[in-house]
Amino acid sequence: MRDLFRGKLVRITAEEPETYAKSEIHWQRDSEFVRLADSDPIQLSSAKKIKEWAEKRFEKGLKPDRYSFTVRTLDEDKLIGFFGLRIDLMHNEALVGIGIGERDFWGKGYGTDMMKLCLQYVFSELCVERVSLGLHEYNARALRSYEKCGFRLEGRTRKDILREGKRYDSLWMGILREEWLQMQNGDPI
Amino acid sequence: MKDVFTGKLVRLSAFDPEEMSKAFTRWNLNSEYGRLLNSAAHRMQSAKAVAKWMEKEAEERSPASYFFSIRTLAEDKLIGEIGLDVVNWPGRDAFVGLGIGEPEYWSKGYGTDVMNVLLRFAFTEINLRRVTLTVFEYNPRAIRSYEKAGFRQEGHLRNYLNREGRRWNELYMGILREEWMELNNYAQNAVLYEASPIGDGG
Amino acid sequence: MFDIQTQLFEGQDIRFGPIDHEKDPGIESKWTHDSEFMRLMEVDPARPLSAAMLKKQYEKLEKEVEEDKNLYHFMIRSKADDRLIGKAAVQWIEWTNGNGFLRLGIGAAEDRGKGYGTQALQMLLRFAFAELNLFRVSAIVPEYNEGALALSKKFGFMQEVCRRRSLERDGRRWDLFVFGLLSDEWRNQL
Amino acid sequence: MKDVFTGKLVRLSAVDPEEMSKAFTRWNRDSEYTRLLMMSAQPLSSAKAIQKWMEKEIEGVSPTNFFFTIRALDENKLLGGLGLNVISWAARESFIAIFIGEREYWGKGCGTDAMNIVLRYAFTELNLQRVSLGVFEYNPRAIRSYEKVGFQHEGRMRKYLNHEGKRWDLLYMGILREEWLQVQNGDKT
Repeated sequence: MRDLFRGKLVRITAEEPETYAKSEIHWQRDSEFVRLADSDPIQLSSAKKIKEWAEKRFEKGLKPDRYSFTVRTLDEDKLIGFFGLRIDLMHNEALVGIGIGERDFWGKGYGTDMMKLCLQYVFSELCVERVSLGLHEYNARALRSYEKCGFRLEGRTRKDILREGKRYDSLWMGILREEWLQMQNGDPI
Repeated sequence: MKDVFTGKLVRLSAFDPEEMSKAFTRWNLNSEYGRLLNSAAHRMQSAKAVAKWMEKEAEERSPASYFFSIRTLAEDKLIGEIGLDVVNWPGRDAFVGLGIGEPEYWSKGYGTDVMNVLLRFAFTEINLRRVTLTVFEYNPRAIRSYEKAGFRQEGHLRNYLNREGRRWNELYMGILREEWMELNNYAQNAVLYEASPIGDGG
Repeated sequence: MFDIQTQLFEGQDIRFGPIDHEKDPGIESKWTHDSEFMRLMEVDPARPLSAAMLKKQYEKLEKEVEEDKNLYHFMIRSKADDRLIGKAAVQWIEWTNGNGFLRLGIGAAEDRGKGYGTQALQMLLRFAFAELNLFRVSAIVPEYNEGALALSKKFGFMQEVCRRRSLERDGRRWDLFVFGLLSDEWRNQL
Repeated sequence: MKDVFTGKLVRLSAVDPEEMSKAFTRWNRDSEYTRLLMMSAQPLSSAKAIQKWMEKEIEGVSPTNFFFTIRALDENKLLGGLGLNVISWAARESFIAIFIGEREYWGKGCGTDAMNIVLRYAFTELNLQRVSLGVFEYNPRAIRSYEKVGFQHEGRMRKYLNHEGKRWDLLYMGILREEWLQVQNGDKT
């Protein structure tokens, strides 16, 4: 049986609230990262608040339609990012959000490896029929990475983000199960 | 498009703990009903306690279970309850539990009709791939009704129950979506909605 | 035949013990980061768990044990150094019918294939039949779990139910079996 | 006046939930011990859960429940415990349960000594009229110890317990205040 939680450069983990809070504080301070990952206005939360938020997240136990993971590098076991899934159980579709908080790991293939690991998990373990995601127009690096993983541009909401006095489009991408299967070029998923 | 919740004799309606707890307590006075439905011995609970239990269940329920009350089309009479509990989302398999509380509606096709409505909801609305149920060896009427609705026997737990000083098997039955579609010659490509042309501004 | 003096919770290399709320969460958290363990142990989707999440799960579990009275849960520990090896349980017990469902899991990959599973199942069956006086026990085993299939056959379990194509993993649909063992079938094997 | 709580080999002392719950987890793993003590199979609860139960049940000063630990006189070692439950102050009737968890102290007279202490406490301090107890048919050592202290056989519930595929009787024994006084004054050798 393949190891679902290990890619080529990174592995999926579940972190203790304190560990996660320490990293999240550090990532939040990087406003460029937050503006790439999120459309909400940037704000800085205290470690205490983040830790409480992390603890409370599992208060009601694990839901079948919500998944959130952290990611560590395989070589130095460094906590570099996260990804979250929201599953539409009726229509068997997953909305994914992924981010690398550690900026010196940008542009080195870690994001693509993370997304491939996420797609393998979603298609072979959660068995959904399609995966969707959204990104800002100005996040060119993410766009290239997602295309490498097989996502196709499916639409754009014109000028819905206002930042630095300029309006940007939001792009919407998706990948279907069959498309992902073909990309596995024959090796069993 | 026909209403998903309506069958030939009955319809699925909202499960209201207030109303259902009173019905439950009344139906369970008939111990035959309780023994057909539950493997555990029946505790005589007040409607108030049952309502509290139902509300707690509804609150804790993950987005994976669906409970309905069953009402006749003729006089809109409450005659039973049916529940669908998805046990495995990746495999899209769920357990169904059906109870017709009013005995005068037994063996008149109401059970089979409501099961058909439930299966249509399961396979075409929440897109499950399989539905499973358990039924006791001493309930041949239900076994026949489930077989009519398309369920196939998939084995039994030997001597699972102990009632009236005798051991009884508990049967497992299951139906796959493709089997249900074939049985009801449900054209897979039937157009549910006329796709309205979306102005693409081009 | 066994007697009162023979220990229920002491095996040859392993022993059954209670939860250690301080040490066990950290160890089980490591297990859950191995997807193979999670896929063998659970029908639900595999996901890694942090020690904090497991601590909450243990508290909920012990509350259930106390309140529902239909669950007996054991931590499997090595007799040599008391380290945590796995978990075993008899759950969903119906006292009026005398039946219950077994669960058994060996955590770390290097602990599997050493006979711990066999010893644990031996102890669990004796506890279920000789102490809880159950009439029969059942075990739910996915088609792809060869280890559990072999163990069930070794102890004389009979495959009673096959839920066709009930699971899906790695793009394939798998059957889900339910195995059963009656108390006299167990006794005759001794 | 000699200390009421001290005997020849052991003494009774207060229950410290933290210490006692750790001892319980150790003793409960000895299934011969639990089968001699308890009617039905007990779950292996954690020290934390037992401590919580003890703090709720034992620490509060209840008018009807008297819990003690049994400690060896020589090195003060925690050997076991006992609980005297006053069923009815009006009838001055009570129920005693006694247990020695440390196996190497079985058959050395510690149980008998502890029983003597608690009977003296029951009859001279609490001025009770009767003390009753239940013991299992397959526990001859305890039966002899209770007989030595003056308990009379008062009946048995046939086939009450079910262990190892066999049914066993539950025996009832009881001692009256005057009977205990006689034993103490050496009338009955």
